[in-house]
Amino acid sequence: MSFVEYGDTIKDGDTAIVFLGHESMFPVKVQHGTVTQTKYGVIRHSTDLIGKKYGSKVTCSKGGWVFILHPTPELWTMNLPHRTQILYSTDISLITMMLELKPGSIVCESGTGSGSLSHALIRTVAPTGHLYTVEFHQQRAEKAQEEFREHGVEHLVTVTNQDVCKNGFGVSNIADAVFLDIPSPWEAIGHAKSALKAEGGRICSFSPCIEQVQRTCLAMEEYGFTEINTLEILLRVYNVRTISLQIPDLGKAAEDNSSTGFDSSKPSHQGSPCANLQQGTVQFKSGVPLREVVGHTGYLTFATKSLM
Amino acid sequence: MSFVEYGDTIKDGDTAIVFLGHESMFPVKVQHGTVTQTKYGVIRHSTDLIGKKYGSKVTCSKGGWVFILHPTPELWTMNLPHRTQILYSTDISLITMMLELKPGSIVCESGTGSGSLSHALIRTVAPTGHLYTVEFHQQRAEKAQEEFREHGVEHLVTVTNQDVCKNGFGVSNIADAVFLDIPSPWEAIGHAKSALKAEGGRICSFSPCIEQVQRTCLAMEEYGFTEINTLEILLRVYNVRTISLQIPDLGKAAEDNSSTGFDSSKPSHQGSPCANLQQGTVQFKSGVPLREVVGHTGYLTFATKSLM
Amino acid sequence: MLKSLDTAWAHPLAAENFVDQCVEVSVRKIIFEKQWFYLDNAIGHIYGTTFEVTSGGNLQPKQEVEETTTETKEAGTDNRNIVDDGKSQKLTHDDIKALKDKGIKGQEIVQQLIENSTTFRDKTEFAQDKYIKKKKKKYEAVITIVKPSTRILSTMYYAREPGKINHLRYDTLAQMLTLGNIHAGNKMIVMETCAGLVLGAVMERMGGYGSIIQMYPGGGPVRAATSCFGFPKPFFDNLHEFPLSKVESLLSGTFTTETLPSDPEENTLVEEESNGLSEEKQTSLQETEEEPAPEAPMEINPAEEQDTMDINAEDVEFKENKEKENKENVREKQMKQWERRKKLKEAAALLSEKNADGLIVASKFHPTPLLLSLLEFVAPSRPFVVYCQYKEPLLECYTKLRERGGVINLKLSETWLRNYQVLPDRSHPKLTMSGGGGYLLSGITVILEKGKADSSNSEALKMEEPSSKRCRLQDLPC
Amino acid sequence: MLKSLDTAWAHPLAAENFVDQCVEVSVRKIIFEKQWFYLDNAIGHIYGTTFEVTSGGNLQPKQEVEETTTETKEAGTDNRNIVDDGKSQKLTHDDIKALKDKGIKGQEIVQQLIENSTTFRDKTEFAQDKYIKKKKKKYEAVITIVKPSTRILSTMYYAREPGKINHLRYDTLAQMLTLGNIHAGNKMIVMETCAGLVLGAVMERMGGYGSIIQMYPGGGPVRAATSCFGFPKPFFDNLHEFPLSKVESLLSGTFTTETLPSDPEENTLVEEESNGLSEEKQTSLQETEEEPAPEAPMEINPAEEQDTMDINAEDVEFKENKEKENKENVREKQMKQWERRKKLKEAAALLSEKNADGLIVASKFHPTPLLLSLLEFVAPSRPFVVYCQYKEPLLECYTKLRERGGVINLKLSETWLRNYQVLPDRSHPKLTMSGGGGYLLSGITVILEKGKADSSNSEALKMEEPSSKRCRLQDLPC
Repeated sequence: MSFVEYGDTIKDGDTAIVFLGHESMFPVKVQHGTVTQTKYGVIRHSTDLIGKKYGSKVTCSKGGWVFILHPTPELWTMNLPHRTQILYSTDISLITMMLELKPGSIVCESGTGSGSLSHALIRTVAPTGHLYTVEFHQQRAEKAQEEFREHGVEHLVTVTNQDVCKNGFGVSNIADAVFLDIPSPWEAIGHAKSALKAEGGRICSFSPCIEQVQRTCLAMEEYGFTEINTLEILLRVYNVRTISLQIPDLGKAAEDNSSTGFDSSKPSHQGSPCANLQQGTVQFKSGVPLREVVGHTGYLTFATKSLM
Repeated sequence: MSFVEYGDTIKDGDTAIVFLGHESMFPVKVQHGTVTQTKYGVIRHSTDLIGKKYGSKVTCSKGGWVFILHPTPELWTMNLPHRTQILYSTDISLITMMLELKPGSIVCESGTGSGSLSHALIRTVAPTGHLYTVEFHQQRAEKAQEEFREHGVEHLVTVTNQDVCKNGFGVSNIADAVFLDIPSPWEAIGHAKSALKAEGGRICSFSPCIEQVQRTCLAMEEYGFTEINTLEILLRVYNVRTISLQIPDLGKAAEDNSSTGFDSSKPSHQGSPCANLQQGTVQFKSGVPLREVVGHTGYLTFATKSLM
Repeated sequence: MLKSLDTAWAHPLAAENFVDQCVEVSVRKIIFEKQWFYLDNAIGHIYGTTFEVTSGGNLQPKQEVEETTTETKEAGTDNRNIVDDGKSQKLTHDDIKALKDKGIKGQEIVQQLIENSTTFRDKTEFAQDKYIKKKKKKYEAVITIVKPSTRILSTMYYAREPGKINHLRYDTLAQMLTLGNIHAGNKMIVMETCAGLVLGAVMERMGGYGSIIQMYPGGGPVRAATSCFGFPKPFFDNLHEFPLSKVESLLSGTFTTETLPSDPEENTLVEEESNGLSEEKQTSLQETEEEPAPEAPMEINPAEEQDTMDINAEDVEFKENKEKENKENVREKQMKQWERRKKLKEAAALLSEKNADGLIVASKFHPTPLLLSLLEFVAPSRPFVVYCQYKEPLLECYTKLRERGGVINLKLSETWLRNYQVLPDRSHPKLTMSGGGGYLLSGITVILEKGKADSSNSEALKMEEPSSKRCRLQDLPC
Repeated sequence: MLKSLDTAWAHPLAAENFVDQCVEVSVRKIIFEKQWFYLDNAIGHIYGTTFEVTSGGNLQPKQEVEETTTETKEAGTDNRNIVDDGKSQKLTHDDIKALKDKGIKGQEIVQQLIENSTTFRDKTEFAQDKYIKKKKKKYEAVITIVKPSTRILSTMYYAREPGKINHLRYDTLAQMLTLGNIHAGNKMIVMETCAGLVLGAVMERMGGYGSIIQMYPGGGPVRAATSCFGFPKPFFDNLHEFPLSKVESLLSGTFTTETLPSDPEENTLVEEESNGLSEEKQTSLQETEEEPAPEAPMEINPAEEQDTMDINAEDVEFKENKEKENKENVREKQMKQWERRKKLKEAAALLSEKNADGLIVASKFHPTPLLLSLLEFVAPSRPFVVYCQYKEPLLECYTKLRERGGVINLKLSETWLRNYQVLPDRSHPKLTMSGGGGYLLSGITVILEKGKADSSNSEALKMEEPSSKRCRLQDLPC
């Protein structure tokens, strides 16, 4: 296993995802002799995990069972330890595409944060690209470095502990793309420009507040970036439900009940293809939104380093 | 007819809506002896309109027909002559409710613009309330006054031609609610406050740009308004369509075609309640959005005049 | 001014979304979000007054709020120096409890928490504000008495009891009132199972002018939310009700008042109660879960949603009615029944004129049969609006109405609502938003030509509405 | 650097939404939005160079743009003094035509228009900018040559040819690539009818590492958009194709190469063409209008959408192929058929390993049968993503997949995308937005236990995925 290459079987040292049920999972470091507690009972790594295929159903000590999944950057994003506010896959997807990343791309990122985006970037630029990620918080930089090592992607990333606004990315004229998720991105635009290749490249800045975006756009224009474009993307998840709606009782029109063409007692809606009729109810499938959803993560401002 | 009272039959002097088809209509001033040209032919007011019931189908000279509708503020909004960017019913609805308007309310508005919101406000505060509307553009103020007269609501509205930022609404301690749709709403917050009743009231400011909202919120806070709340509402219209999707031809598994449980040639999806099957296609109804929709009208900032 | 028996609303001063947390206060003792207080001191103050809850549960008008935030404006520029070791707060739970027991005011407790936080000064301004808001909400007991209105009630119901109003979001209700051209002097038909909220909103917009016929399922109309508006008595003079179960017979001309919706009439009240109170249960049964709902990342604590509205005006009235009834003799019962028959006949007569100025539907029932029947009572050239929590039934309703004819300008729509935080240098859409506010189908009635009413083929469908497209194709007016 | 036979993209410098108006330029003479020009002068310049189109249709590298807006910064504060009488522009249509005929550059024409407008100075800054943008778009002939990429191609296709890609919006495509964990070294199954755009996006993300099996309906795979990416030749070495019509036989073990998808093979090419070119028509047939579409208040002019992409690489290739074929003799034909059989066998062998690292579906077909069959070829613990323009088929697909088992973490989703204008004092969301970008159903495969594969009752459904909720109810792990 590594985060950039699929493996078939679970091996000692792997990071695997224990899937307990819908949206309930956690990562586990697979180690000979170790046991992991779950609400369904204990998982013994030596006998229950190592050597099994990813995607297997594993029965825990109390008889309940879980699935063991191969890690992906997306599963990691859903399960990583939060050291900061993190970027989720919806934003990450748009960032990756709009920065035109692909195998071989050189990317600069700041800050590393909890490494949610970093893992996705590394996955996309592997095996021939590289990520330079800068984090001003020492503890976080070290933790990220440790995770990259555990996840088998150490060779694809360089973590630097410094202030990007003061000291930049530590590289110049090398990057195809730069990503900024810092409180004052406008202070780092100059450094971003010099990190990018001479022939140009793409930049993205993520900011929760519109004032940050306004300053950043001004700075980008000042530094000669073109195609400046601010986007916001929001995920809508729908739960698939079978809904039953009651047919109202409008009474009988004495002996005659055809006056409105809709007979409420005998279920016989030919014209209603979606009606699976029980007595007095109509059933249908619907994708219903959650009651409360994420209303904002941040604005994504993209731009192109111009040629001149 | 008036815009605040339904009438049954079309009368001389009425403003009626000629409905030609979906989203295609126009207003007409009913006058004895007048004729109106439509693409379906001529409508003669004396014989085709006057005395007929609202909601009637009227056959035009070339044999085509139209419906004649009673005017409402909402139909007016869809058909009025644009002298400015106008407010549409989606924003108007929220404004009316969040300002807590009802019969008897006294409302101040600026600017009058094309009168789209004005008509809706008058409808809601009638028969005992009043609208004070201020418009700095003389031509527009006069045109609005003329429309109010034609629409039978003259007694419910006072139009003033002045600059609300300099001269205010011309009334004080009288209003239950104030609405602002001007380029610099923050310059009118003081005037809005003095127009509102001593015991308090509600205010709303509509602005397309966030910078206007920022300044307005600061001004509202400065003037002691509370419950400052900025909202944005967007309308999504769905077209009802019958969609046919082809069942892909996955070929026959020799003699045996039950391997996947989904038989593509014989239509027999018991588990698919929405499938009205023709040969090789699945049909269902769907509410499909338009390809391009209105993405932004403006921000609505509401606040309450505080007691102290 | 707040009088002794007014219906008013109290809410903790939870900063931005003010109205989401109101609780009805028409009785004297209130329990709300684990706090209790007496309302006696509030009477005589004008609406909008803010009170602090003292340790004894009494209300005390609040002094001008000192801005805690402005006092402590020493903020870090970022959070690089913050090490999260879970030890940043020096006050223990016991310390805080001791402060509370001593009767220290919430505002002071929050101040002490700030002073005893080792990381507060290093936090960014943004993080400081977040911290203060959180603590304020937890420790400060501040309520404001506000006057009930559609705005207050619909936002409160949507935030706290969405199941009781079929998840009708307040901006969707706002659309209904406008699309329905609700105004003074209208004769409206209202069919709702939203605890009477929609009825109340319509009544507010009509201001006592005109008349309303409320259609109801079961034994009697539900008006729990309607009663919260505090409408003056005359508003109810022209409010009528008519049972859904009599609609078909009224339309076919076989209507009689021989059988009342459900007799003996005691059932009316019992059912009324069960309609109101068991609605939550019915609604939750309505959805069969295909899969446990994924939890939204920032879902509000469900435990906090429960402790609300346990005491309401309806309950009190109901008990009073019941006691009275027990004392009533047979003659009074007959008298009442005669009264009900008379009112039923009046409502039937109003409907039979078939000249209503509009129809508003917002119910848990399938909308199609309701629309097909109730539109018969509406005059031509009048708007109608149907709300449904789901889109699918309205797709069907749309199709059926097109087949029926006599309606134009049909529109299926939804609104998206975004709330914004607007603060200097920290403006952005709110981090959570409503997942959905439901769907509306609206249209305008026109004269339905006889002979075509029964034909439901696509021929008639096309004829019913002139199509500008078709004409363009032929290049000649049809 | 742009070489003679590169595929590159030209677009008029239409300010903000840069990439929406690209047109393919792999041939020399281009007609785009009523302008024509020759590309000869562009060759040798680096990607990103902006050119002006001269009166002769030649390209000329553009000088640093002088900001027209900054020169004329004299603006009214509001528009109170503007009387709209339709006479504000002193230049007549004939005047403008004369300027053009004289070979005056667009930029100068715009400047003259401003100077001859009597109301320009009184307009607000906002209105002035709007005016300049409109005129610039009309009179300035500026194009930039950009390098093709998924970003460029997907935004362009969505803006100009949404029917060809089943209205798959670019941000939705971005989600697919991430949810599918597409990366170098994968073995992917791709089933799309999006002109090859989705295939191209997957190939770009795999960078030539790993292998792809493209499933295709009809006579052959469509790769019109794929060819626009300008991938190096080796990228195609591990790109395989397999006909959908052979899937069931492959799964049941009765697969042979006796009959090729459609022989004689000439049909392959003819069908390929018709698949590509008649797709637009098929899509429009797909929807039956219930009612003429209400026109969006700001709908773009449909006439402007037509003049695009009339010349493309596929066409040229196709003609070349056809000419060659006519010259081929029988032996060559047999040779080719043998070659095709060999390739088909290779693809079949790859699928039969049933160890694909993922499945991407984005087609005009009903997704359920595709998923139920193609998932058989995917290894356990691998992601799959299905796109559909409509929500309803994915609801059904979700249900069927739950019944089938062997999949977890099923998620039905959609993304909303908002574009912003960020300008000093004039920031707001763009005034128009996309109505919808389609829906995605994603999930992860797990080992499907034998014996349960055929049971489709709800018992099995519940057993397939452990439910944390059920366990909480029982208060004991199951």
